This record gives sequence, structure tokens and C-alpha cells, in this order.
Amino acid sequence: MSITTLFENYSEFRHRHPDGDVPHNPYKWAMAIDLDACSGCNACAVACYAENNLPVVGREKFANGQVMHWMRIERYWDHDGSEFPERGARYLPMLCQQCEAAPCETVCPVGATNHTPDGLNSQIYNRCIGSRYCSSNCPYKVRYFNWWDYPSTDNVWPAEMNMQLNPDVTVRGKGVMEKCTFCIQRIRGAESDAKTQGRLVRDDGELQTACQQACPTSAISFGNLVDPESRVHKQWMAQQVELNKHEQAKDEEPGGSDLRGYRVYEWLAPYPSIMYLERVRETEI
Amino acid sequence: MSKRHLLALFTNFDEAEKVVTELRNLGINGFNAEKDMIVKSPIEHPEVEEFLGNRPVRVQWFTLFGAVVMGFLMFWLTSAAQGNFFAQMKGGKPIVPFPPNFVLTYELFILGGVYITVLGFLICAGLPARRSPLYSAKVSEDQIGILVQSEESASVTLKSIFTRHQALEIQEEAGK
Amino acid sequence: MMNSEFDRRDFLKVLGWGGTAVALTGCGNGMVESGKETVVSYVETKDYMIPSVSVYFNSTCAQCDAGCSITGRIREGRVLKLEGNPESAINRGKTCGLGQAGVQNHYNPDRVRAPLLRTGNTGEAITWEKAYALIDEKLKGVSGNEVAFLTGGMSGHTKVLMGNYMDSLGSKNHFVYEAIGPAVVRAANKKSYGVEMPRFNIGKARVVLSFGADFLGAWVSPVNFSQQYAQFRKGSGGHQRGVLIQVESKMTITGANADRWLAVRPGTEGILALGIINALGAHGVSIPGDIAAAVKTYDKDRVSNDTGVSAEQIDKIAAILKERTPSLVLAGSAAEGYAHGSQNAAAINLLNHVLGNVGKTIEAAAIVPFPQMAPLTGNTAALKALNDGLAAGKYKVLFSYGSNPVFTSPAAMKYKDNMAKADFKVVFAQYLDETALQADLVLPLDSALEDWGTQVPEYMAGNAQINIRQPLMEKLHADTRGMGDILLTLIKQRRAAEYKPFDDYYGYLRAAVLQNKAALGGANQPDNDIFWNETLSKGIIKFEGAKHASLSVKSGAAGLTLPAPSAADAEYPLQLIPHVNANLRDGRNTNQPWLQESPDPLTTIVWDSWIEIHPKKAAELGIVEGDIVEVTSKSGSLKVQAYIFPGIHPDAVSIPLGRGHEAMGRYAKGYGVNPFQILDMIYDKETGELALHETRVKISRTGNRVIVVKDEGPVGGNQEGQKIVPEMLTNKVNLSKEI
Amino acid sequence: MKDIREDIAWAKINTDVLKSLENPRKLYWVILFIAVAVFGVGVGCEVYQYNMGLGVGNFDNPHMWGLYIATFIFWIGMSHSGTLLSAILHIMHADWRKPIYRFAEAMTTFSLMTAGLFVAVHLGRIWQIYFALPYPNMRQVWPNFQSPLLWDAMAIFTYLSSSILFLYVGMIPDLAICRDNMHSGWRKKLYAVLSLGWEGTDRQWRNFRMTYLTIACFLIPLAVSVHSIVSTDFAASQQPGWHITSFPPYFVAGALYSGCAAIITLFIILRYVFKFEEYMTKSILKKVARLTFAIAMVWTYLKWVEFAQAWFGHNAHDQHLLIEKATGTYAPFWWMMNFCASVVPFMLVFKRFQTNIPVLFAVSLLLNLGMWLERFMIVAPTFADGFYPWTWDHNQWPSLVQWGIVFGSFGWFAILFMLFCKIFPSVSMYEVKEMVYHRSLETKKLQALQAAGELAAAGKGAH
Repeated sequence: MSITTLFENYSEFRHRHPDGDVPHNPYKWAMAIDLDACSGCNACAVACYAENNLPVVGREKFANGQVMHWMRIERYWDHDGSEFPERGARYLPMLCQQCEAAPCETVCPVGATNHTPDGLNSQIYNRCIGSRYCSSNCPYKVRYFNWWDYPSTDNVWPAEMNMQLNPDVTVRGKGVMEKCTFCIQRIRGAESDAKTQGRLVRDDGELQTACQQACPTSAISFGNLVDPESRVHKQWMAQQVELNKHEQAKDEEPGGSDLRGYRVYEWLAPYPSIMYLERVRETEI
Repeated sequence: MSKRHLLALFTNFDEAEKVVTELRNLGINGFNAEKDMIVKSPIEHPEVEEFLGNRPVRVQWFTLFGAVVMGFLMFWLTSAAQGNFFAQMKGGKPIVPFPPNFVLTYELFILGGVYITVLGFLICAGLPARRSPLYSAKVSEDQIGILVQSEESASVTLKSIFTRHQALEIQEEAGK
Repeated sequence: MMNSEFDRRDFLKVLGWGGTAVALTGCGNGMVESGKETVVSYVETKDYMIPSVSVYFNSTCAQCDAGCSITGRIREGRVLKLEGNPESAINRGKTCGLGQAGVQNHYNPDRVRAPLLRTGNTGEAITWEKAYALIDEKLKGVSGNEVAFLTGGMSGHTKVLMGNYMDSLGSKNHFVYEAIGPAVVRAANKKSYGVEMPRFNIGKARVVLSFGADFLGAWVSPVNFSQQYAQFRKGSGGHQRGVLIQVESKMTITGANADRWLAVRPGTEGILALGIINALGAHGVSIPGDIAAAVKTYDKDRVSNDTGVSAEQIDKIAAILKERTPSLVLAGSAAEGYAHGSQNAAAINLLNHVLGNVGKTIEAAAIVPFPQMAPLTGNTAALKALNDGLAAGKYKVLFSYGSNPVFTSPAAMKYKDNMAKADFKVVFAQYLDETALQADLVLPLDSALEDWGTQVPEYMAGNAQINIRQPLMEKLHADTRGMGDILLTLIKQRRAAEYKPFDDYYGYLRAAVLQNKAALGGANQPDNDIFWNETLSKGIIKFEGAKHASLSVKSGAAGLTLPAPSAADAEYPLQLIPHVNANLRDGRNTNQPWLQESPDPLTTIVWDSWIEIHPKKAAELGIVEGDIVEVTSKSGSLKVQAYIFPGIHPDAVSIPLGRGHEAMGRYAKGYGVNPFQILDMIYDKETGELALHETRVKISRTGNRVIVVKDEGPVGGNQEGQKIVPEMLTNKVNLSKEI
Repeated sequence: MKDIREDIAWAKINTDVLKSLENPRKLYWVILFIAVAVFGVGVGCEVYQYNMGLGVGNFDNPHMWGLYIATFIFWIGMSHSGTLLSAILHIMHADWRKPIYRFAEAMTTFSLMTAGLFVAVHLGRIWQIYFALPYPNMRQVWPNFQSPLLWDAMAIFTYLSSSILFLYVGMIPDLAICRDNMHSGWRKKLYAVLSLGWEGTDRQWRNFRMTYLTIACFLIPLAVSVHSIVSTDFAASQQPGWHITSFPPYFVAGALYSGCAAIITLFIILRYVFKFEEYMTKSILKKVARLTFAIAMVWTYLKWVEFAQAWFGHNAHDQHLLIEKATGTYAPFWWMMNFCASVVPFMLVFKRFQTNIPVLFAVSLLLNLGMWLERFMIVAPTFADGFYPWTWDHNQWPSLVQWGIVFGSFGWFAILFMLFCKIFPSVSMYEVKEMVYHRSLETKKLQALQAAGELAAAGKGAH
């Protein structure tokens, strides 16, 4: 059977994903995060804990670097030698970049991490055997491994606390890799609702990721990149950031671009699905 | 017609060679040197084989078959497995990518080669084998043994040749 | 999603009366009407509980007092997640991390589950009947003056009931205490603008100059301010992106987002404000006479010398304030925390007068037309008064609710010892916190997600609104009660006849709302049930076109006297800044593990306390990161790990508040230190508020060193030359073009 | 220098080698017991890790891999020397390999079996390891053939089974000797079955020769591919310090290098324990030592190529990593690696050390320490200083559980090797016989020539 499948769809199987001639249809989920709006308040990260059943590992394991925050707020300083950080700190919410050409996907020996047709980098917990190759190959180090069996660990989800667990999201046991899913449970819910109603997912707040929904400064926008009406699409267009490129035409302009959109490690060509908008500082003060 | 088996043991390899040559050249009636003579040796002894004449080795054909078939199968099966119902889509790569499949093909080419070679060896060398009619543990130590099968009539001649060439020991057994 | 067609009334009945076990066991369903319980499987459930289908109810967040409206997601009878309610003008669908963790307050495994009566050193679980009877008995023969009731900030119907209860006791000893509330700023605002809490229009301002107001973190109404901040940064009405200048001695998250962060010498915020007014005058802004007189001596050089902010910088600030109007100047907790905090705040408010911001970016807030429900805000002066009373043995019975003074008062105040002097101490608590441990009777409270209530937010962002708090699920523990229900029961002990019509607090609330239906927007709705259900469904009662308070602009420059910066103190050389962390606040949320594990935005430290020391000072003292240092003030000392932090004035050190619990359950106890304990009892001269920033300390190494548990790596937030978080300057980019 | 006597009685060869199979001394049991105990420590650690999760190993994000992968590469590397000695030298007709290739090949097999353990131990969900096998199933879910780890699995499987076959096929004549010399007990039965009725007939020898040669020919590219595939685990990723073009040859050289060093170690042990001075002669040791030095220099060269590539490659990440290795937390290990693996081999240049057994023993251990450190220095620093500065982490060290399992793997290897030595002849008897036979023929020819020369000289002198 598989052999007939192979022959019937051979050209499709030889097709390199992603490619311009076969665009995402009808969805390509993507994000834009405005670092000038982001205040670094961590609300998104806590919302992610609440939505995605992330375990609280406790002091000792945090000290061991075994924290499970899918979304982490990074705080950078300008190391310019001045006495005080007079330009403030730089905050960066770092989560899985849902790369279109993800370094993690090819290396998984069992195919537990794959690309979905709507442009997500999916992780199949049941399939994962815990080789951790994906994380080793992740330039952003945004994959988190269950070093311990958190469901059975004291004080992670003791009685009553476990009632808060989101039934739409698997509680992960020891030995599997996990990471930001772009709230896939919400995506699938919205896609399915839209499908039953014979339409596409709208860009009106029908579908929001947990971090986006919480964000007090609305720095995060999330949506369908191939929907010309979506905010994300418009932002990417306005910033002249194209998904399947490892260097953007605008960066070639002499003197650099005056557009803020950029992607972290774009030059490595993982084609991240998250565009950041550079933070801005006032010249006059 | 009953056959008789003789096993002669020699320490001196040169003598053993001479015996073989002599047996082949004499053309004793009731004894076919090509078919009825087996030389047993404690070491791999190419010279002896030369005197025995051109006896072909066919293991390499097994090798060729095994390597090519397994290599081909691997490439084909890998591609088929990749292009099945649950296609694993990997960003930046086609679903059926050639370079990894070539690596696997290479490995299986070798694996098939080795496995089938060993199989071929067993078949060509007739292993595992039953005990031959006459055997001496000396053969695995330091002596060369010449096992012949002949008509009753020829055995006397053969014995005399063996004795002339300083055979240490001649074992004899009546055939069936 | 709010209009799900299920039997709302049925749901409310079950929840309102606190039926048992549906949510917990999944198969027991209390049939309240018949008084019987039947076994009902999930296959045949109530229609508000369809397996795998989420329903959403609106309520109000109780994690802090800002009054954000929330929407709870409920599935199979369990509340799973809280989102912001988009209809609220305060948070407009957004939440902060603190708000997200509300479910952990609800599901916390360390909640008190039954009334506890102290016998010796142990607590014995008793029934509510016995508890009420005990209170009744203890109150007999005690005059009203001998009863004291300590609460946190209150508003809405609970406040009304509270007032009535105090009346019924004949007591005027209601002490409203907030450990870290902006009490001094309220007083200063009252003087400068005529209202305690005006509306701050950050979104409309083009320049925000904030003196230690951590409006993105923990100040007043951070979710609202954060939204306004986003708007401010985008620039509106054809204006450029707004400019934020933050002046403070210890960088807050707001400071971390500033275009220019200025490390000011601790306590000299007011001087800088006057200096800026002086500079504005020099730039040609017309300064009213009295103000000009007040700032006359504050020339750039003197101010620069006093505050440590360069003269050039003062000029730049003045220039940008002059050029870009309207602006907004905020006085925050860093400015008010000194013995001259009121003067500091007044001086800062003067800037708004000079710049003409009052009425533009500082507006009067809308007022809820029910003054009896208006918020009663707390302060530390109240605690001091209570403490003095307790010390003098004035009070025989003490009620304590909504605050944890044993934890949040300076050890030097000896509140714990003085509390023991009262004969009978009742603490209403969700957890056995430090104060509850001192009680004779602990009464377990419902969590905010299972309780009824109303709240009037102190900071009114848009139109006036009353927030409704309603249960998002059934009670987790059968033997907890809502504060409203308890007050109602207690009040019935006194005035049974008057409160007879109300079976419970739910009934009281419902009656109270329906009684004022017309005023609450239900004039056109004849059916009480429908109106009530609609109100609950919205979770907010809005008053379109409600009256606004009027601002009365008084400069108050005449009485302004600012002390010179404090002279160097050889014995205690450093100013201790107890920092209010956006997540942990005064420590009431410390037992929520998400918050414990949420890295501090500035240091990324988790699960522990630390002391921030400027690299220069640290080098001077030979301290490196992770050194355990002893911090000694006149009033005590503590040991804490050091974190070398560039965002702090070298003459100051800072320890975050909220950690260092000795009780309050597994997630709070034993993590970090409590800087409240070593604060000196120095008070603001005008308001009598505890001056939180006025304590001076010395620090010394103990010789121990630990690895600081934090999220940042060994390079401490260095990008190592990579393009990870690049920066653009405003002369290059135009944000108003963006989408 | 004393080499194997050409006139040694073949029967003596048999008795000498067969003696090593029987009557283990008390010391053997003691050492075996220690090996079992060491392995037990590893098993205990693994059971603990299985129950608790990999966290007990002190892994974290970013330190996803630790000692397991480093030691895995180490053992895989060890395996390559067996192939070098038996296959490459076989094809090149270097007869001095004959007395020592058997144990080297056993070492290949057992170190592969040890390496295989680490593949399993390393996994977060070891009980799901079969997911990585391409077994046919109803759902048609296959492993990911694009993953270098899967190539690894396939390559190691191929290598292990080919090595076992090679070892076995090469041992059949010796097994027949064993069969002929054992007269009772389980050994007799075992050898009877395993020797497949080998009688040394011309037909058997003829096919045997072809088979052995063919497998040897296959094994050489296979061995090269195995370690270059292991290197693709790193080289095919994008990480700094891993994404290096020269990795495949570098890994192969390193593998041969560590294998040769291990051969010296085992050579010396076997020579001493079984009193094989007669066969494992110092002359052979000298050759192995020289070979080791040559490979050490190849490896050192390739290592410098790696450094040079990082240094001149204009890749800030690689440069930073190199500097970190040389000056950061890992610097002691890194310098020790350079010292042990690039400086210590110069000891082998000196003739007197080439045959000095204590010195060689110490040197070989140091070389292997260096090579183990090299693997650790490939794996760990890239995690500690990868691309992303926020997650750099210099303070995560392997826990005792990780060390325990690494320690236990040596016990496992020792158990296998010790059992092998007592069950199978660790010196190839028939090939030693071949060797002395051919050498004696050469000598005879030489003597004949010399005699002729002397006659001629005498004849001249008569004039």
C-alpha cells in the first residue's frame, strides 16, 4: 500500500517543504511580537503555565536548569560600559519559533516532531523516546525535556491543584520533549469550529494563543499568515519580512532598513514563524 | 561396489605435495583424484590447493547478489516507508529525501553483502558438515591429511604411495 | 460565548448554596430542592456541565485591588483558566501574571478547610455553629470600644455590611490596612488635585515622567496602565511615539522600559522635580509666582549636585517636557517612601500644574453613584493606631481579615506581641499565614473564585463601574465560607430582625441589586430574574454617564519644604529599598507556585530573595553574585544572597518584598527573607505613613556563597554581539505608519 | 629483538593457547567478580534513572546530552581498531597482525555491544526504544529515516553483526582445534556445534579464504562509514563546534587512534595474564606502537584542522566556542585532552619506549583518557556555549548516576571480554601456524640463497 502511495504521489513527496509554488493553504500560523510594546511583565509566561499544564519544578530543579517555561522572558542589558543601564533593559519573549525549516524536525529518530500542513512544528509526546536530539539541534534552545516525572512529583500537582489541569492538553510524563505549540488545542478547536460552519478562522479574536490573550500591552499578535486580512499578515507585509528567506531584501538597502521587523537567527535559515519588531528608543532624551 | 577410505597423515608438507601430485598423475584405476581425494590441513595452504588443480570458488557471486539486492531493497523500502500514509513532513526537506536514503542504502548494501557472503560460505564449503569417514585430531594440530576414497583394488597402491612418502599414519576404513 | 443557553438559574442555585461534590467526584449531584442527593453520571449531567464543553462566566479578579474583570473557563465543573473580560474598561480583556495565577489561590492545597480553635499550641477543627457561638459569647460583656476589626481595603456590599456590623457592635475601631498602598500619594493628590485617585491618561500623554511609579508592574492598576502604555508607545493622533522617563533609585520594570532611566540619589526625587520646574522656567515656560518662588533656589547645579542627575539631563528633560505636550508626571512609591514623602509627592505634582497637565492627562475619575460602596482604602497609619491600641491593652476582641500584619509590619513594631494582648483574636483567612497562626479562632474563607461579592475599584479607568464577583465553580471545601456570609451571620447575632429576609449573602446581594434596578441600568427590564441573570452574565455593572469628581487645582507650593539630601551615615551607609514585585506584592500571593517560579523581570531570580547591589558598590565591598550578606539596620538584620545589579543607585540596596514567609503553606514557607522585618519605624511627617524607603542599613559578607537560582545564564543578559534584541532610534523609525 | 620462533612446534601452539581456556585461576574469579560488581553499579544507577527520570543524571536545558553520548562515541571508537588490525592489515598481508587480531576483533564486538547500551541508557523513554526500529506495523508508522541517529542505529547494527560474523568465521578453524582437544563437558559440545564440522579440507579452506577476504573488504568501508555517521550526529546539525566539515575523517582517525591505544592496553594484559610472551612478542608491540603514533599524528593534524577552521572560519559562534573551550570552565579538560592525545604519543617515538611494557601500558591508558576527554569536549561545550547566549550554562556537571553508568560500562566490557578469553582462543592458533610456516619458508629460501652465495664465495676464494 505504501508503495502505491509512493508512486502515486511521487512528485509531491519529492517536493521540498516549504516552497513558493505550493503555498500554505488555507492556514499558516504565525506571530509578530512588538518588543517596543513588550514590558517584560511575564504575564504571557504565567498564562502559558495555566493553559498548557506546565509543571512548576520548584527551586531545586530550577537551580538545575530544568525549568519548563515554554515561554521565557529574556532580559538583556546594553553592555556599553556606562554606570547605569540608562536605556532600560531589553526584553525578549522567547518561545518556540515554529520554524518552517526546523532544525529539530529532521533529526528526530522516530519522527516525533513533524511539520504540520498549517505550518506548525508539532511534537507528538506519545511517539517521543527522549533522544533529545531535537533540542540539541535547536538554535534557540526552546525545547524543554521532562527530566522528571512531574505528574508524580510531590507538590507539582498535589490534590486540588491537579483540578486546574487543562483537559485539552496532555500532561506529560517523564522522558518526553515538549515545547510551545502555539496553543494547538485552541488552533484545532477554532479550525474545527470554522470548518463545521463552512468558513475559515476569522482574525477577530476568535483564535488567540494564551500568551497573546493575556499580554497586557497587546504586544503579541497571532494569526493566519496567508490570510491577507489578518493583522499578522499585514504586519509581516508592512515590515517586508518574507517567511522563506534567510535574508530579507530590505536588509540589503544601503544604511539598513528603517523597518523594525526581524527574526532571530534568520541567517541560519530555519525560517522562523515569529517576527519580532525591534524595540525603539527616543533620540531626544 | 564397496569403497574403501584411507587417511594418510604427513608432517612434511613437501611430501604431502608430492603425494598429491603423484596421485593425480598416476591415474590409478578405481581412484579419481579429482573427486575422491580430499586434503585436510591445519592451516590455509594455497600451495596444496594448487596441486589439487583448479577447483572453483563461488562465494563471491553470493556476495554480489546479497549486496546489490539488499542495497536496492533498502532504498526502495525506505522511500516507500517515507511515502506512506503517515508521511512525516519535515520543514525544509522533501518527504522522500535522497541523501539520507543513500546513507541507509550504503549500510544495507554492506549488511546484505556480509550476510549473504557468510551464507554462501556455508553453502559452498558444505558447512555445517557431518564427520567425514576418517578424521584425525592431528589434522587440526600440525599434520596434513590426505583422505582418499577408492575401490578396494586401488587401496593397496595408494597405501604404498603413502608409505613411500613417509606417511606417519594411515587410517583405513571399509566403505559402505 | 456569554449567551450560552443553559439553565442559568439552576446553576446559580447549586453554586450559590454551595452544594457538594459534583465537581469533586464527578458523580454526586446535590439536589438542593429536595434535600436529597442522587448519583448522576457525567453522561446525564446538568446542562451547564456538558462533558468536554467549556462554559465561561464573568467575575472579578481578587489577586490585587485593581479590580480587573475576568472570564473564567469552566469545564466539567472545574474552573481551568482565567482570561480578562473585554468589556471592562479597566483591563479590557487582559490580565497580568498575578491575575492568571488566581486559580492557584483557589486550588491551593494549603487552604484552611475548617474553623480552627486554638487550644494551647494546637488548632482543633470545630463546626461553624460552634465558632459563631464562640464569637457571640466572647463579644458579650465587651463594649464596642474594646473590639477592633482590622481589614484590608474594602468596597462594595461587603464594606456596607462591615460598616453595619461595626455599628451593631457600637465600635468605631475599624482599621483599614494596606502594607504597600499608595497612601502618601493619595494624600498628596488630594491636596494637589482635590481627589485621591484621579485618572491618569498615559495613553494620551506624549511624555511620561515618572518618579518611581511602577505603573507597568505593581502600581495602582498595572493592567490598565500597561494597555495605555502600549497606546502611548504607538503614538496616537498623528503624534510620535511617547517618551518615558523614569526617575528612581532602584530600577523597576517600568524603569526597564524607559527611554531614559535616571538613578537618583534616594529621597531626592522632590528636589529633582523642583529642579526641573526651575529648568522649565529657564526654557521659557511660564511658572506661576508662588511656584517660581518655591523653586527659585533649585538651580541646575545645586539639583544636579543633590540628586546625582546631570545638569545636562535636567535640561534635556525640561526641553522635551516643554516641546511635547501634553505630558504626565507621576509620583510613585519610590518617591513617597520617605519621611518627607508627602513633600516629595507634592513637589512632583507641582510639575503637572506647571505643565498644564491637570485636566488633560490627569482627569477626574468617574464616581459610582453609591457612596456607601466606595472603596475604603487602607494605609499603614491605621495599623500603627491599632498597634498602639493593642499595646495599651485597649482591645479585648480583635478581628483580622484581608491582611497579614504579622508578616507585613516591621518587627520593631512588635505587632505579634501586641496582638497577643487581646483576649480573643479571630482571623478570617484562606491560609494559615503568620497572622492566622496568632489567632484564637481561624475562620476559613472561600476563595475569590467561589465567593459572591461586589467591588468598586479605587482606580476607575473609564466609566464608573461596579464589579461583580460570583462563584466560577462549586466550593472546593465544604466548610469554607465567604466573608459576606460570615458578616451576615455575625450581624444577625446583633440585628436579627433587620437581616432576617436574607438567607445568605447571595440573597442579600440579589436583593440589594434588584432594589436599585433602575439605577443599575435595569429600568427597562421588568423581569427581576432576567435582569439579575444579565447582570451576573456581564460581571460588570456600568454607569454610563456617571458623574465625575471635580478636580480642584491647588499648587500648594507655599508650604513646600524639602529637606537636603541625607548626609552620609558612616554606620549605616546604604538606603534599603524594599521593592514591590509585581507578582508577589506584599506577600499575600507568595504561595502560588506559578508566581514563585515566574522570574523576576529585572533579575530573573525565582523562588528566593536577593539583595541588589550596584556593581561599583559591590566591588568596593568585595561582594560577588551569590555571596550571602548580612543586612543590618537599626531594627534588625537578615541574611540574603547578593545579586549584582546595575539598575540601582550605588548608595542604595534593594530587597524584594513578599518572600520570607514562616507559614502560609508549602509554596511560601521557607523561601527567601522578609525585609519588612528589619524596617525602621520612621513615618512620613504629614500622613503618619510608614516610610518604607527610609531604613538605612549596612551590609557585610558572611563568607558563604550560593549559586543564585535564576533564569539568565552566566553571561547575565549580554547579547554577545549577536542580533537578538536590536534597537532602533526614533529618528530612524516612524511607528505611526505601522499597523 | 625476539620474535616468534619459526621452529616452534605447532602442537605447542595448540597447547599454549588452549591452556588459556581452562582452569581459571582464583584471581580470574576475583577480577570477574569485581567486573560484575562494577557492572552492578551501572545497572543500579540505570534502574534508579529508569524509575526517576533522566533528571538524576543532572541534565538540564541546554545540557541535553552528557557522558552517555560522549562515552558512546568512545566505545564506538574503540571498536575500530579490531577492524583495522583484522581487515586492513589482512588485506595488506601484514602477517604480524595474526597473533593479536583475535582479541582486537573481540574488543571490536564487545565495545560495540557496550556502546549499544549507551544508546538505550541515554533515552528518556528506554521502554519505547523499539520505536526507533523500522519494524513493519499496521499503522505504517516508520522511524524518521532522515535522522542521523537512525543512520547511527543502522550503521552500528550492521557493524556489530558484521563484526560478530567476521569474528566467528575467522574463529571456525580454531574452534575445530578446540573441539579436537576437549574431551568432555559442555565445552566439547559447544565447540562441536560452533565449529560446524570443520575439518580443514581443501574445499573448506578455499571458500574460507574467499569469504574472509570478502568480509574484510566490506568491513573497511563499513568501519569508515560507522564513525563518519556517528560524526554526522554532530556534523549534520547546525550547532557551533559540531557543524564542521572535517568531522567525519576526524572521527574515523580518532576511532582508530583510541582503538590502537586500547589494543596496546589489552595486549599487555593478555600477554601478562596468559603468559603469551611467545606469541604476543615485543616485536609486534613495537609495530602497534608505531602504528599508534602514526594515527595519533593523523588525528592531531585533523584536530588542528578543526581548530583552524573555527579560528579562521569567520564564524563568531565557532570562535567563541573555541575560546571558551580553551579558557572557560572546560579548559582543564580541554588542555588535558590536548596533552594526553597529542603530546603523550610522542613518547612512542622513542625506541626504548616502544618495547617498554610499563611505559607503553601507562601511555596507552593516557591516550585513551585523552580520547575519552576528546569525546566529552565535543559533546559538552557545545551545549554550554551554543548559539543562544541566554541559555549558556557553565555550571551543570554530570551527576554520580551518570558516572556510575559510565563506570558500569567498563564492568560490562570486562565481563564480556573475560568470558570470551576463557571460552574462545584469544590468539588465533591456525594463523600463528600460518605465520611461522610462511616465515620459515622465507627463511629457508633465504638460507638457500645464502648457502648458494657462500658456495659461490667459497668458489671464488678457491681461485
